[in-house]
Amino acid sequence: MMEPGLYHILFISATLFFIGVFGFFTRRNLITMLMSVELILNSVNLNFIAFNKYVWPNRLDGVFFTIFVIAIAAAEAATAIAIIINLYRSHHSIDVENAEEMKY
Amino acid sequence: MPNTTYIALIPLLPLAGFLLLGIFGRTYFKNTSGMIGTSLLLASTLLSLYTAYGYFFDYGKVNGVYQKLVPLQITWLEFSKGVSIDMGIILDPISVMMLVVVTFISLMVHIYSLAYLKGEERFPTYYAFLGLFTFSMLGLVISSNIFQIYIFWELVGVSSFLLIGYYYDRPSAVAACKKAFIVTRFADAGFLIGILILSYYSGTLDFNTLIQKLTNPESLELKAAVTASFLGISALTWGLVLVFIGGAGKSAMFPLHIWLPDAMEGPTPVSALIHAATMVVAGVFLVARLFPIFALSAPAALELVGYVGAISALIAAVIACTQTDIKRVLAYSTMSQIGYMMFALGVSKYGGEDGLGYTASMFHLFTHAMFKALLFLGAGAVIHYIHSNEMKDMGGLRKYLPITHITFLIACLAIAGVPPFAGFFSKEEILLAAYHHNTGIYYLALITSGLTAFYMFRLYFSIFWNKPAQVHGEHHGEGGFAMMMPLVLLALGAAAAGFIPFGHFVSSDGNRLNSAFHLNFSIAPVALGLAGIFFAMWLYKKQNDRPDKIAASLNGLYKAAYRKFYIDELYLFVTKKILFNLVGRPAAWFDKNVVDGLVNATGNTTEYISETIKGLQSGKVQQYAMYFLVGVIGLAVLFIYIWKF
Amino acid sequence: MNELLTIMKSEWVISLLIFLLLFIKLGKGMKNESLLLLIQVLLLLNFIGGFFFNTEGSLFAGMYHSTALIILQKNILSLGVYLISLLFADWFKRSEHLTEYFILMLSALLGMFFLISSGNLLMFFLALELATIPVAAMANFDLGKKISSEAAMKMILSSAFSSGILLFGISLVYGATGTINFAELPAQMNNGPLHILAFVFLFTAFAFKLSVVPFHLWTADVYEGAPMATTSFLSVLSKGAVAFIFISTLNKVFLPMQEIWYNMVMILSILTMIIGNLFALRQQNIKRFLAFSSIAQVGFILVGVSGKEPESTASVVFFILVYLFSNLAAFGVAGIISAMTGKENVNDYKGLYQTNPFLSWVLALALFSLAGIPPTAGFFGKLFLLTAGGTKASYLFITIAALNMIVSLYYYLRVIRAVFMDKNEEPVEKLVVNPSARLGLLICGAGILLTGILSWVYDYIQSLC
Amino acid sequence: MNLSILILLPLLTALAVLLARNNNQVRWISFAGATAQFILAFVLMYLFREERIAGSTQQMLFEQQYNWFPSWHISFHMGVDGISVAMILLTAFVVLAGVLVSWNVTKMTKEFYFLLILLSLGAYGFFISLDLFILFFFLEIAVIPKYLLIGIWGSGKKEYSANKLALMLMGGSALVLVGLLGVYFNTPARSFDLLLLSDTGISREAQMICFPLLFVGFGVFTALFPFHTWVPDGHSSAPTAGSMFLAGISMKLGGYGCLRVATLLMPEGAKAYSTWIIVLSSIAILYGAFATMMQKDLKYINAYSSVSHCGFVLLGIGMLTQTSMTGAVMQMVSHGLMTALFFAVIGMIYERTHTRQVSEMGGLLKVMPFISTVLFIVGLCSLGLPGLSGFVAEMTVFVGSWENPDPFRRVATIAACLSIVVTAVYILRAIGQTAMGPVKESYLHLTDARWNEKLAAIILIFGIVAIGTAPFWLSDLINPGTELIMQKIKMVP
Repeated sequence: MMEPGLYHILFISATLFFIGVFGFFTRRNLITMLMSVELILNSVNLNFIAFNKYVWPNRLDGVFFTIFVIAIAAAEAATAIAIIINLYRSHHSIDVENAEEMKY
Repeated sequence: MPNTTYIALIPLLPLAGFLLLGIFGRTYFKNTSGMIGTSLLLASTLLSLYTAYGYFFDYGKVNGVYQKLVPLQITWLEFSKGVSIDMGIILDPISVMMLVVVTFISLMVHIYSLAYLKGEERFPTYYAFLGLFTFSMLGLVISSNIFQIYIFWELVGVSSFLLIGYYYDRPSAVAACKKAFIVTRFADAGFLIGILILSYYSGTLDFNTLIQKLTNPESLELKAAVTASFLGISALTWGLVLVFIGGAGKSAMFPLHIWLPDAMEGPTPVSALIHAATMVVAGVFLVARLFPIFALSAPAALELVGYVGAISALIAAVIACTQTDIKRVLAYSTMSQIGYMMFALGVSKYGGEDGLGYTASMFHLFTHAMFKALLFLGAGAVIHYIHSNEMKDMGGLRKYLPITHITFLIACLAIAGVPPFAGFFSKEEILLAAYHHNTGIYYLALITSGLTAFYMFRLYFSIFWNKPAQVHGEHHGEGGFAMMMPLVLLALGAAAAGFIPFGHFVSSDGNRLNSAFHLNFSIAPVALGLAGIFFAMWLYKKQNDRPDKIAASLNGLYKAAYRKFYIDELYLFVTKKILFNLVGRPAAWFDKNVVDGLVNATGNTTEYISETIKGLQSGKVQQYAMYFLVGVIGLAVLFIYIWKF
Repeated sequence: MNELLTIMKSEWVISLLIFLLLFIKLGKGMKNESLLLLIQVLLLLNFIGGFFFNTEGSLFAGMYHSTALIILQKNILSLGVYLISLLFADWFKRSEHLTEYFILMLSALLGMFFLISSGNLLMFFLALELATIPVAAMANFDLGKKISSEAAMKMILSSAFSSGILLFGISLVYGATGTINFAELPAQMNNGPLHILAFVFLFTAFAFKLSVVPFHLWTADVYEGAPMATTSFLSVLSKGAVAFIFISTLNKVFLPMQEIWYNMVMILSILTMIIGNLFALRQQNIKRFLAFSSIAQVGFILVGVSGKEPESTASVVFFILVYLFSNLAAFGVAGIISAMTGKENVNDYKGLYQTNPFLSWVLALALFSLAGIPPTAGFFGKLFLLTAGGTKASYLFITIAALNMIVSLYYYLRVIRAVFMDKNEEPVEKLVVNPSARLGLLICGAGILLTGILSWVYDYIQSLC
Repeated sequence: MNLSILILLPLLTALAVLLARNNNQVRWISFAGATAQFILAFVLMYLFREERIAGSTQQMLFEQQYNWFPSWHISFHMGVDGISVAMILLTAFVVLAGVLVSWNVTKMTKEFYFLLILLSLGAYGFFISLDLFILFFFLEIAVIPKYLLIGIWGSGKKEYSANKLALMLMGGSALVLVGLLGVYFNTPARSFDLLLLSDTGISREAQMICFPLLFVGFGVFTALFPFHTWVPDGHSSAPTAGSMFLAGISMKLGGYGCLRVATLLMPEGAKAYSTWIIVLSSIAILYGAFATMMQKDLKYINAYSSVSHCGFVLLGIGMLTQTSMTGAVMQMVSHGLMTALFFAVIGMIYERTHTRQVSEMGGLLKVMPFISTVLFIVGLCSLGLPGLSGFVAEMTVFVGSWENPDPFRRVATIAACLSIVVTAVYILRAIGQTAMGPVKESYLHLTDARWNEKLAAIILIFGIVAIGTAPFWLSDLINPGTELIMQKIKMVP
C-alpha cells in the first residue's frame, strides 16, 4: 500500500478546516461552536506537521508551532468556557440566538 | 488766464451746507438752518456770477473763440494708464451758463422755501437736501471727466429721490421717489455701458481728450470705434445712443418720462428747482457736452436725439391739455419744452450758421429755466393758498393773489412764445433751425407750440378766472416777501431774458454766432400761439360746459391722453408681471427648492443609506464570522485572479 | 544574561507588576481606594520609567527585538493604561474585582509589548493571543449585566475564529517559505498565488483586530456591552498596538508584495471610512457611537498606512498618540457620566453644558479633535495621515477621505449640539468629578491642545522612523 | 513691525475674556482688545505705506519665518502685501463694530465674546500667513466658532442653519485641502510656502486638477453659485455680530484665497477656467439679485444681496485683468464694511421691533431717525451710490472687466452692469417699506440707537465714506499686489 503524500494530508486538513467553519456558522449551541473552533485549530496543526514533515524536514518551526497552538487553544477554551458559564448565569441558556440583544 | 481755483468753492459751499445741516441741523440749527443754507448759496451765486463775468468778458475768449478751460483737475481713481476718474472743473460757455442758471434758480428756491416750508418738522433736513442737490448739480455741470459727470449724475438722482420722498409718510410720495430713482437708474445703466464703450475705444475718460480723439477723422481710435460694429451699427453710435439713453432718463424723454409727473409729490419748490429748471435739463446738457462727437462722428445718433425730442414734445403737450392737477400740467409742459431743446440739438450741425440749433437749445434751456421755475413757484403760491392741486378747487384767484397772478401771466406768455417775452426768442430760433434742417420735425414743433399756448392758458384761466373763488375761512395772504421776491425776480428774467444776444456767447464751436431774426418766418408760430390762447380763453375764461362737450366729442383720444396713453400701465405690466413673476419668483423658487434642495438631498440620502444598511450589523456573531470569511475569500479571489500584478 | 534584563526591561516591569498585584490579591484585601491609588502610582512610575535605561537590540535569534521607536510605542501604551486607571476611578472603586481587572489589563498590555517587538510569527501569534484573551475576560466585568457577558462571548468567539484564520495563514506561509522569521521572510516572499493567499489570511487577522470593514462587526457590540474601561482599552490600546505592528510588518516583512497590499489597504480604507461613518450617523448610545466613529478613524489610519516610509509610520504613530488623548477624553467623560448617572444615551447629554461646563468643554475638545478641527491635535493628526497617504495615493483616494471628514463632522456636531444648544427639562445633574478622573481629563485636554501645536512631538517621532 | 502681534493680541484678549469675573469686565476687555486691534491695523497700514514710499519693492513686507514641522517643510511664514493690509483693516473695522453691537448679549456673554475674538484671530492669521498649511489652519479655526455662534445665540431654525453652514464650509475646506496636497506633491520643492511655490511654479497637469479644487473650495466660502445656500440660512439665523462676521469677514476669506492661492499659484489654471468662473459669477450676480427681490425678511434680503455682491468679487477675479482684480479686492473690502453695517442695522431694528418682516414695519424714520438714516446710507451704498464705497468697487470691476474685448466677457459685463438696476429695485423696496411710509402706532414708543450702536455704525460709515470719497489710497494699496499676479498671468503663453 502506498503511504499518504503531502496532498492527502493537506486535503484532510482543509476538509477539517471547512467542517469547523461550517460548524461555527451553523451550530446554535455555544459549546459546539467552541468545538468547531478547535477543529479549525487542529486542521492548522495538521498543516504545520505536514509541511514540516514533507516540505521542510530540517526546519522544526512547524512542530513547535503546533505545540504552542495546542496550548493557546486550551487557554482560549478555558476563557471561553468561563464566559459561556457567565452568560448562562445571566441568560439561562447557552443558545447563541438568545444573545443578540445588541445590534444595528 | 488768472487763477480760477476759487470756482471749486461754488459747489463746495452747498456741500458744506449739506454736511453742516445734515449732521447737526436737527439738534443745533432747528430754525436757523434756512438762513444758513440760503446765505451759503448766495455766496456761491455771487461767485458764479463773478466767474461768468470773468469768463465771458475777460479771459474766456482767445482771438474770438471761447476756449474750454480746465483750471483744476485731480486724479481721483486711476484704473489703468490714461483711464482714470479725475475730479476737475471745465469752463466753457455752457458750463458757465449752467453755473449761473443753477445757482440763481436754486437761490430763488432757497429764499422761497423759507416761507413755504416754515415750521415744517424736517426743515433742516430739507435745506440739507437742497444743499446736496445744488452741490451735485453744480458738480455735474463743471465736470471735466465723463466718469465725474456720471458720479454727479447719480448724486443728483439720489438727492432728487430724497427730496421727492421728503413727505416720507405719504405712501404716494414713497412710491413716486422709488419710481423716479429706479427709472432713472435704469437709464443710467445705459449711460454707464455707453461710457465703458466710449472709454474703451478712446482710451480715456477726460472730456477734452475724448472729444478731440473721437472727432478727429485721422485718429486711430475713431477709426476703430467706427469700424467695430454690432447689429450693423458702429460701436461709436452704440456708445453715444446708450449715453443718450442716460440723458433721456434724466430729462424725462419719451418713453422714460413716466417718473416726472409722479415726482410732483415732492414739495413744490423742489419741483421748481429739480423737476423744472435744473436736473431735468441735465440730459440736454449731456448731449450738448458731447455734441461735437454726435455731430461730427455719429449723425445717426444725433438724428435719434432729434426724433425722440420731437415726439416727446408733442405727446407731452397733448397729455398736458387733459390733466387737471396743475402741477402735473406743468410737469408735462416741462417735458415738452425739454423735448424742444432735445430736437433743437438733434437738428443742429457743428459750427457756423448750421450750429444754430445748438445755440437755440441752450438759449431755450436758459429762458425755460426762468419761466418754468416761475410757473412752479407761482403754482406753489396758489397751492399754498388753496391747499389743493386740483383745478376744480380753484378759480377767480386773481383778486386774492395779485402778484402771483401777474407773474404767472408773464410766465404763461413767455412759454406760449408771445413776443417780446423770453420764450418767444428761444423758440423762434429752435423752429428756425428745425425748419432749415428737418421739416418733419418742424411741423411737429409748430403743432406743439400751438398746444403749448392752449394748455398753459387753460391752466391760467382756470386758476385765476373761470368760476368765482371759493375761499374758505382763514386768510394768510400771499405768503409774504420771501415768497414774492423770487416770483418778481424770475418774472423780470422771463420778460427780459430774450433780449440777450445769446449766440454771441454760446455756440457749437465757440465762435460768435449772429442769430438773424426773420419776421416773416415768425408769423406762423405766433399766430398759432395766439390761436391757442384765444381758444383757451373761449373755453375756460367763464365757467361753462364747452370743455366737457369737446372732451366728449373726441372721447377716445381724450381718454387716452387723460390716461397718459397707458404708458404707466405698460411699465407696470413689464415690471410686476414679467420681472417679478417671470424672473424674480422663479429665481427665488429655484434657489429654495432646487439648489437648496440638492444640498438637503445629499444629507437625506446619506441618512437613508445608513438606515437601509443597518441590517449588516445583525447582532448574530455567526453572521459576523460569515462576513469575515466572505471578506477573506473575496480579497483572495480579487487579488489572485482579478487584479493581477 | 543582563542583556536579557535590559532589552526586555519594559516587559519585565509589567510582569513584576502583575505578580505584585497577584500577591496583593493573595494577601488580605486592601480597601479599593488605597489599592487604586497604589496602582495608579505604579502605572505612573511604569510610564515615567519607560523613558529611561532603554537599550535597543534583539534577543532569541531575532524573535524579540526592540528599537527606539518600539520603546516609544510601548510608552504610549503605558500612558494609555495609566490614563485609564485615572479616568474610570469611579467605576473601579465600586467593582469588587479590582485587582483581577488590573491583572488582566496588565497581562494584555504585556501581550501588546511582546506583539510590538515580536520578530517572528510564532512570537507574534502568542503575543496577539495574550493581548486578546484577557480583554475578552475584561469585557465580562460588568458581572450583573446581560449585555456585558454577551459582549464577552461575541468577542472571544470571533477572536478565536480570527486566530484560526490567522493560524491557517501562518501555516501556509510556513509551508510556502519554510520560515516564520520576519528577518528571513521578505527574501522568500513573491507574488505567487499561494503567497497571496497566505498574506490575505494574515492581513485579515490584522484587519479583524483593527476592526476594518468588513471584519469590524464585532466591534460595536463589544464596545457597547463591555464596561467603559474595557471599551476604552480596546478602542485605544489594542488598536494602537496592532496598528504599530501592522504597519511595520507591511513595510518590512511584506515589502515584496507592496502593490498588492497597497491596493488592499486602499480599498479597505475607503470601505471602512464610509461604512463607519454611515453607521455612526444613527447611533444613540454614546459607546456605540464612539465605536463606529473609531472604525471611521481606523479608515483614516489606513490612509496613512498606505503611504511611503518613513512618513507613513511617523504619521500613524503620531495619530495614535493624538487619538489616545482624544478618545480617552471622550470615553472618560462618557464613563464618568454613566458611572454616576447610568446615562449612556446621546439625548441624555442635552443641556449638559448648563450643569457641567468642565465636562462639556473636555468632551467638545475631544470630539473636535476626533473630527480634525484646528487647533486641536486631531487636525494635525488627520492632516499628516492624508499627507502621508498623498505620498502614494491618488487624488480620488484623498478626496474621498477628505469628504468623509464632512460626514464625520456631522455626527460629532450632533453631540456638540446636544451638549451646548438643546434645551432639556432634567439635564444631567451637577456631578462632583473624582479628583483623579479630573486629573486624567486635564492630561487628555492638555494633550489634545498641545501635541499638535508643539511641532517637536511629531518631529521626534519622525526622527525615530 | 512684528506681524505675530496680530495673532497674539486676539489670543491674549480671548484668554483675558476667559479669566474675566463678570459680564461687564468681559465686554470692556473685548472692547479694549478690539480697539487695540483697530489701532494696530492702522499702524500696520501706516508702516506699510512708509516702507513702500521708502522704496522697498519686495512682494511681501514684514516677513517672518519660524520653523514648524520641519519634517514636512512647514514653517510659520508670515508677511503682508497691500491686499492683506486692506483685508486686515477690514477685519479690524468689523471686529470693533461687532463687539460694540453685541454689547447687550446676556446669554453666556463670556463664551460669546470668546468665540467672537477667536473668529477674528482666525481671520488675522489667515490674512498674514504665507504658508499654505498655516493658511488652511486658520481657515478651519474659524469654522467651529461660527457653528456655535449660530447654534447657541442664533434665532429661527438655527440648528439647521448652523449645521448646514458648518458642513458646507467644511466641504469647501476639504476640497481646499485636497488642492493644497496636490500643489504640495506636484512641486519639486515639496513645500507649502506660498512665495517659494509661486517662484518654482506648478506643472500644467497639476494646475488643471488643483485649480478647480482650490477655487471651488474657497468659492464655497464666498458664496460661489451653486454653493451659496449656506449664506441665506446662516446669516438669517446668526446673531447680529455673527452675521456681521460671517458676511463681513468669512466670505472674504474665500475671495482672498481664490486670488492669493488659486490664481497666484496657478495662472494657467486660472486662464483655462476663467470662462467657467465668469459664467458662475455672472449667474450669481443676476440670480442673486433677482432672488433678493422676492425676499421679505430683511436678513434674507441682505444675505441674498451678499451673494450677488460677492459675485462681483469672483467676476473681478475671473476676468483676469489687473483693474478687475483690484476691483475685486476693493469690492471685498467695501462689501465687508457695507454688509456688516447692514446686518448691524437690521439687528438694531430687530431688537426694537422684534420682527424682520419688511411688510410689518413702516415709518421707522419717525421713531428712530438715527437707525433709519444709517439704513438709508447702507442701502445707498449697496446700490452703488457715488461717494460711498460700493460705487468705487463696482465701477472698478466693470471697467476692468470691459478691458478684455472678447464678446463673451462683454456680455457678462453688461449683465453685471444691469444688475445694479435690480439692486436699486430691491434696496428701495426694503427701505421704502421699513423706514418710510406711515408709522405704526405700536412703534411710537420705540427708542433710537444707544451709544454703543451709534459708535459701531459711525465707525463702519467712516470706513465706507473714506473709501467712497477717496478711493485712491485703497487702490494704491492694492495695485502692487494685483500687478504681481498679473505678471504671472501674462507669463502664461
